[in-house]
Amino acid sequence: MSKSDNLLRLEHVSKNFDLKGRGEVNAVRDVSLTVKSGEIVGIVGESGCGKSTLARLITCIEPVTCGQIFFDVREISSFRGKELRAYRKQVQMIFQDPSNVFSPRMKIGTFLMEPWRNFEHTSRPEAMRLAVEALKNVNLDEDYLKKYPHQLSGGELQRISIARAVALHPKLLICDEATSALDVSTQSQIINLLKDNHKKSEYSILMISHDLALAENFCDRIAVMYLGSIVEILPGRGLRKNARHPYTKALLDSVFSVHGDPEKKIRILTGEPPSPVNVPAGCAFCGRCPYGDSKCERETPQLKNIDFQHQVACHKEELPR
Amino acid sequence: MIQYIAKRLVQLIAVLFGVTFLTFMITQAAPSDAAQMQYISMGTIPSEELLEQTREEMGLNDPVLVQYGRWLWNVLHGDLGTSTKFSESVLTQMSRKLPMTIELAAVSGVIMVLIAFPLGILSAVKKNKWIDYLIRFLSFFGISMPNFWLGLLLMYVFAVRLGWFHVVSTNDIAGIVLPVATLTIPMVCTYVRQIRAAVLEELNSNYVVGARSRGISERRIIFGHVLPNALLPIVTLIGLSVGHLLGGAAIIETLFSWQGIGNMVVEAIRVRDYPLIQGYVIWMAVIYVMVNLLVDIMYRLLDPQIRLRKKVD
Amino acid sequence: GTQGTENTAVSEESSAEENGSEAADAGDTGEKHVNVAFFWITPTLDPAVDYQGWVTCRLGVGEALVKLNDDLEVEGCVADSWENIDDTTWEFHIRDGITFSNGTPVTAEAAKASLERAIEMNDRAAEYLKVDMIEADDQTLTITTTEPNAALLNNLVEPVFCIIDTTQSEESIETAPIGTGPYVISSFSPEQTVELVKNDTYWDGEPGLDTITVTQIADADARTMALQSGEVDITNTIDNTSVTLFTNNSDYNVSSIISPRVNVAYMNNAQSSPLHDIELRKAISYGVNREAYAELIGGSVAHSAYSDATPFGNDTITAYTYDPEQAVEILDAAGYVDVDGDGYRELPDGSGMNLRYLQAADHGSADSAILATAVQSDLKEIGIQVEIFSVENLTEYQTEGNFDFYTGNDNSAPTGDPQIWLETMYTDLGTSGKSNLTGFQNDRIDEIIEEMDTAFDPEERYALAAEASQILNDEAANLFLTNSYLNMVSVAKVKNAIQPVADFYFITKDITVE
Amino acid sequence: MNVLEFQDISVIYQNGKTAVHNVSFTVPEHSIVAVVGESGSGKSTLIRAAMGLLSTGGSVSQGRILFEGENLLGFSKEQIRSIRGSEMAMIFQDAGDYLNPRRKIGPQYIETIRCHIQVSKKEAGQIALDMLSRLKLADPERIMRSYPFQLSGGMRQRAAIAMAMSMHPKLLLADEPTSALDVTVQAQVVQEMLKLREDMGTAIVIVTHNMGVASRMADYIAVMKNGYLREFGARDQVINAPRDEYTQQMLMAVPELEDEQIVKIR
Amino acid sequence: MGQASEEKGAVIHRYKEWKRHGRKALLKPAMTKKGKWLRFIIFAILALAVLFIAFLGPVLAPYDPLATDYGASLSPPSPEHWFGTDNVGRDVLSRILYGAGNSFSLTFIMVAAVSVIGTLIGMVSGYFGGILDTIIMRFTDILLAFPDTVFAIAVVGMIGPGLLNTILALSLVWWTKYARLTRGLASVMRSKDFIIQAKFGGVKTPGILFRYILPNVLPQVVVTMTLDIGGMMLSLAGLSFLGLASQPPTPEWGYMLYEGKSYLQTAPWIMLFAGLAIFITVLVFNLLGDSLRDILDPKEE
Ligand SMILES: Nc1ncnc2c1ncn2[C@@H]1O[C@H](COP(=O)(O)OP(=O)(O)OP(=O)(O)O)[C@@H](O)[C@H]1O
Ligand SMILES: Nc1ncnc2c1ncn2[C@@H]1O[C@H](COP(=O)(O)OP(=O)(O)OP(=O)(O)O)[C@@H](O)[C@H]1O
Ligand SMILES: [Mg+2]
Ligand SMILES: [Mg+2]
Ligand code: NI
Repeated sequence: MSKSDNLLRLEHVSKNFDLKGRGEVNAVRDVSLTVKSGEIVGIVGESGCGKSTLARLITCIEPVTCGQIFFDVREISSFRGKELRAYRKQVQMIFQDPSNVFSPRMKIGTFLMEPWRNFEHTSRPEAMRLAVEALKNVNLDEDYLKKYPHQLSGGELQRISIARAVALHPKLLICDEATSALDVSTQSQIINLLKDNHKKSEYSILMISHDLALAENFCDRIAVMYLGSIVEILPGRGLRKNARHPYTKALLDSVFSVHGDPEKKIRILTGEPPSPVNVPAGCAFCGRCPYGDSKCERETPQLKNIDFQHQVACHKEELPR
Repeated sequence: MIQYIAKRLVQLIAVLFGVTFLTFMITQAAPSDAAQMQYISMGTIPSEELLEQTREEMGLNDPVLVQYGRWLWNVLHGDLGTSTKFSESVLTQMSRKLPMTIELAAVSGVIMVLIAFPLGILSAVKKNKWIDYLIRFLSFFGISMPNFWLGLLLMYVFAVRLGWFHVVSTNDIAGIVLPVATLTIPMVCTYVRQIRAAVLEELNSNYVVGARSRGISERRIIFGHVLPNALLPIVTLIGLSVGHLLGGAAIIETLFSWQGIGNMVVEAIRVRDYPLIQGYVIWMAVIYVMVNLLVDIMYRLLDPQIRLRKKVD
Repeated sequence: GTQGTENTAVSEESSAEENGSEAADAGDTGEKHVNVAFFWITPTLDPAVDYQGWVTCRLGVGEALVKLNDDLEVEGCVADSWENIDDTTWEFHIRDGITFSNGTPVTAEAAKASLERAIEMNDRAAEYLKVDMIEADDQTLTITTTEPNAALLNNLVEPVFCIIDTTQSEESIETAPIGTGPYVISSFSPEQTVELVKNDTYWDGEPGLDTITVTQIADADARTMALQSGEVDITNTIDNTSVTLFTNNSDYNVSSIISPRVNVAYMNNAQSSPLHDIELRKAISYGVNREAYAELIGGSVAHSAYSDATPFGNDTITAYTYDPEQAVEILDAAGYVDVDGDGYRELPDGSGMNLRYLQAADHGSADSAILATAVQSDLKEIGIQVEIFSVENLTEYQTEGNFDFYTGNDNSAPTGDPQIWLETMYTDLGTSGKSNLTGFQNDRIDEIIEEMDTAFDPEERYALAAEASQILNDEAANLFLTNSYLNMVSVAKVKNAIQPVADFYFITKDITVE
Repeated sequence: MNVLEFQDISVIYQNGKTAVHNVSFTVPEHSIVAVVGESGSGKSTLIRAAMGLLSTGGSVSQGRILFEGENLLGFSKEQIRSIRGSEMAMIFQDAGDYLNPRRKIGPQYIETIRCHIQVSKKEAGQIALDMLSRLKLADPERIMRSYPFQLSGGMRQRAAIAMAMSMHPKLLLADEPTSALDVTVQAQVVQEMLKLREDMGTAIVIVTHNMGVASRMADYIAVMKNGYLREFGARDQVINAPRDEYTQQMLMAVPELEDEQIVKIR
Repeated sequence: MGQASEEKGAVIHRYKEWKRHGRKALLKPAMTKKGKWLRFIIFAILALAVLFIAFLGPVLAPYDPLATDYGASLSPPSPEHWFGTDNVGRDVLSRILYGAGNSFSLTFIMVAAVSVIGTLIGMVSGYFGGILDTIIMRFTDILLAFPDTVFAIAVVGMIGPGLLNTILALSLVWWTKYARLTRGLASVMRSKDFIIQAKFGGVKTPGILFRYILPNVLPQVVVTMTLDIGGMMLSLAGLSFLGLASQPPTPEWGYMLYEGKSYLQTAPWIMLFAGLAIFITVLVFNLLGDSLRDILDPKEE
């Protein structure tokens, strides 16, 4: 395994939030995952399953409770000060709601120049020039430099975020539901922008989403999360065909297709995900799983390779497709 | 619940310790110590040796912590020391003044609630009608008025000119009307705005839209949903301001010669009666503790979200 | 008390037309009642403690062996006659048939017990009498002093020596001491109110009222307004400006006299202060316009440490008159000139001079503040810079000696005798020089005080006092500014509410209502 | 017969913004109409106008809204109140938000019922429980005893639907009832609503972002943009042969799973 | 302490604000933007007028505020002395005009000092959180529980009266208000996406504090400051009225009230005009702060 092969490697990463006397939230549980250079990896799962937390762990915004995260072979939890800043220069993030990402009282120009000014110590005029260029890169003109965030639409703001994120050529871009706050048409523009950009420069993308269809369209590999842990990692293409884990299947069944047959019976998964507070041992999905048995209740299934680029965490590997 | 109260009590006792320690330390920082004060209260200038001897007798040369410990020990045994001004035990002094302050606080509190609530609700419900504008306009006046000035004007008009009420505190209606009015007018003005805001906040929340969509009548919405919910912040605040009132409205009490604790502390400060000031601060700390506890309990009782959080998770 | 409440109700109804001076009527009962406001009621009423006796005495409850009349001369009271047997022996005859208000006869034995209790409990009492021994025989009380004490007779008027029934329990002495006065305490709430009823067995005739409610109103303005609102019928020590509200008003009686109190701006004679220089003090003495002050706050111009109300020698004393030119001359001559051109003079050595004037409010009266402001303003005229510090705890600053001036409104003859005052304020002699805060020192004054110990003839004492006064003036020891007025104001119904000169008296048997 | 009919409706807000421009469409009996469009296009405004629940400062500036042939805009406050909740009901995106957070579901439910029919509390409670069990909610008694925040989002939404349905209204207006829910739960709610129509014949107007949901549920689809109605038509026509350019664009932009895309291409 | 006390703390804080100024009507009439600005401009002009008078007081005053004239003491308002004279014959109008300067400069200094200190502490405490934050917040909790003036009085009582001490005492209580305000805002902002985003832009901690957090708390701080001018002025006047703050003969409004109190009946103009001066000023600044809030408060949007 050469260095350039694995850009990011998560090993048994867990994150608990202490609720001060009211238990612990097991937001991320024993997650192992790798992202190769240039690869686009999707993480899908329902709300509250720990996707954002995972992103925050990777970006050192929250410390891990246990486990290790390697970036280019270096363990990131020890990063402080300068190192941390250097790391963040290589790992950039795009957030779900663009309107939260901008300081309401800072002009777009200042916002855009920030990376050059801080990381490269570029002079103001030079940074300005680079900012204009970055704007062009996302199909916006330089008028935007003088505007305030509230004067722009969500789509425009998200483009500006992207412009800034890719400005210093990061190695990894994390998109935390980067499009879910936007309208479908804006969403597809942004996705296309990301795709184009990714083609041009060779960074990896960790794409967090709850939209399976979107992930399928965009990602090389997809990790499905349920209640803090990864239940299945499968190739991006042909989800319906490949899905093995009962939860992944249930997810796929819940998606309403625009062009699907309206008379088709809806197959629903009963119940709702349990609370992430003090998650018991055993398969987390067990309670809602049609195939769950006593073993599932007792033992936590581990991710196992079952195919090329395909891992499943389920005791019932032999289940029909 | 009981467990919770116990837990809070322990925390609050810690606060009490903190406050007493702080006061004790501030007193230490004062320019003259207890020995000097003793002579000063007798109107004499002691010689250095005499002072030193007295200090030794009074234990003022011990380490501060020892002194604090001793003082606290006494306090815990109900001995708050002797007021230098009145040469009388602080406890007696305070137990004499407290009922007066409590009386004033209670009457003012009740009257304030009785006036502020209807006005505040009216103002909110009639938002942007002329009555709302009037109430809010007047409330600005009440808030901007120096209350001692108001008190003097009231005193002049209603006691001196009209002779309806008393200038000096007495326990009857004629005596209490003016101090209560002076105290409540600014308070009512602030509360009216607060109640209005709280009610409006509730009125603007989604559950009101929800209730309307279910066809529930406006009256029911206001009296059955909005008011009880608006009560939580308001009741808390009222509890707190009663706490403040119990601390004594120093200026008003002084103005109306009301023999309460606020008046007492102003006088004590004038004459540097440290034991009395300390006694007062302890009283304030006790009020703080009580009010805090009450507010917390109230919160738990009134807000199911907090009361039941444990069960939810 | 119920009485007070009833009256209030009456006044409330009638107030619309008549401004409530009805209070004294006491409705249908025909009982004679008045409401009185004191500026001070003590936590207890035990006359032997601190200055609490003053309140007991003002209430008309306690009486001493002897009392002061309005010429500040000693008159008989519980004792009807006395004799100075020799330099150290005094013999008093207790009035025959006099009883405490509870009916117990006042014997010499009872008086002795009362005096001894006071001496034991109060340092001031011991100081005043210097008693060696007290003997009682039937109605004759003999006091022997340790040294000649010519001031003893006068000092016995001090309310600390109120004769009370010491057979009472200590607790009841605190709340309701039994004295021989015209009124008896029926209820007491500390620092608030005292209810009095008349003493039916009073030795000096029938008291004019049946019941009295005395309330503490500390603030002078509040007392004024309470009088106007009809809450009280009699009060005293209200500000001079407020008195104008009642004079020329037939609804009220005003009784106004010059008091033994003198408004003084004490000057720091000690080395630490620039005022150590007598030339500077003289210049300042010339620079203040006392006449204007007397006009401003009411009162008369003070000539010396002793008020015009006292019998000792004011007209013989040459005092300073307002003469700014003279002041300027003195200052120039002594080298106090304005070198830096800021309008204020510097010290002869060229360093800045900014005099600290400590001002403290006295019983809520504004007079001291007005005087301070006026002195400051006048001294500015002759180029002396004064900075005023309003302080509440004057004593603290005094003890530190950190002042140039401080205010005082002091009774220089509390017992109608000049000695005590001179001794405490102007000498460092013996143990008594406790309050000599200004660092004044003069050999002749020290001698005068010693002479006074044995000067049993009042005229002689007065002469000595006058001499001392002159010395204080010559030395420009302090700024004796004005003699205050004492006022007592009562509503028209009340008769004989006269302000006594000695201000530890207030309620007398003569006060009555129509 | 049409349950609801928008006739040339315009809505204007106090700040001068016209949020809905001349919108007309009808909701036939027993039908489901989905209103789709990008955010801010006036979807919520439109259905709130029908309920008379426009947020502060909003008013219908023109047009008529006919409910069973009668103009709602001409109703008195009391009239409109009495049909709200009984004849026409509404559910919102986050049901929890639209219930009083400090009162239990039960009392609020009972209160609603008793606002419309004269029954005792007990009877009302029974009606409520019936409705809840009818919607296959596990443990209806517990739901009645719970505060809104004690229930999960899906439960709350379904409880809200139950509340809305207990008077058997002719029309249910749903403002993004599934947007706040997880996909798996969303499927449950969609199914529930479809069943409602089948069982009770309630006409439903559902506002949604999700074209998939609209396509699955609706008989008719209304597409809005910037306050204008761009297209209104039967589901098959709008999905498969959109006439409006914007509709076409939008449908193109919706990502689809691979196997469904095949359908699309075909 | 859990959320209960956090929330309660917030409520208490709001209460304090209300109590001091009582203008926290969260929801204003739905005024148009223009109306809001108009209101603000009117009050701003009024406030400027008051300030103008305050700073030009010495020029406008017809007399020396310290010049005594015993002969003319306590003379009622007249063409020579518009507002009459006081007990030593000083011109009340001149004293009020000079006093404006004193009252204002004091109030401004105090408000400025207190807000800077409080904001800094609050920002740091809110952004970093942790034990320091806990301590600061408990401390402010306790201070919040004391009646403001009484606490200041108590502190003055212990360290001695005087203007400087009074300012110190008031500041000691008052900074907590700003600390609480900014702490609340900062601790919410801390986990906001835009702060995290700033880290991705390589901004260092001071940069985050001063370039990201500060500009966003500033409007609220400014509103509070404007409202505080009134509150502070009242508190100061209250302490002066108890004779604990200003020293004679400095013309200062609170002290003038204190001096004038004895002449309530014989020379009511002293109190009347001094009181009116305070009242009008406080009113103007309250209204200004209120209208400023309308403009700056994002809640309104
Ligand atoms: N700071 C925190 N303290 C306590 N619990 C937290 C904290 N942050 C997240 N959680 C909890 O951890 C779990 C995972 O949250 P996370 O935000 O990672 O979910 P998510 O998958 O991103 O959800 P969504 O799709 O809604 O964004 C949730 O139950 C959440 O409540
Ligand atoms: N109370 C209001 N005052 C002023 N403008 C409003 C108000 N409510 C909504 N608007 C405006 O009206 C327009 C339509 O809003 P509406 O909420 O109906 O859109 P929507 O289609 O429901 O959007 P979303 O999908 O985001 O819910 C928007 O531009 C909005 O800004
Ligand atoms: Mg997330
Ligand atoms: Mg909407
Ligand atoms: Ni399983």
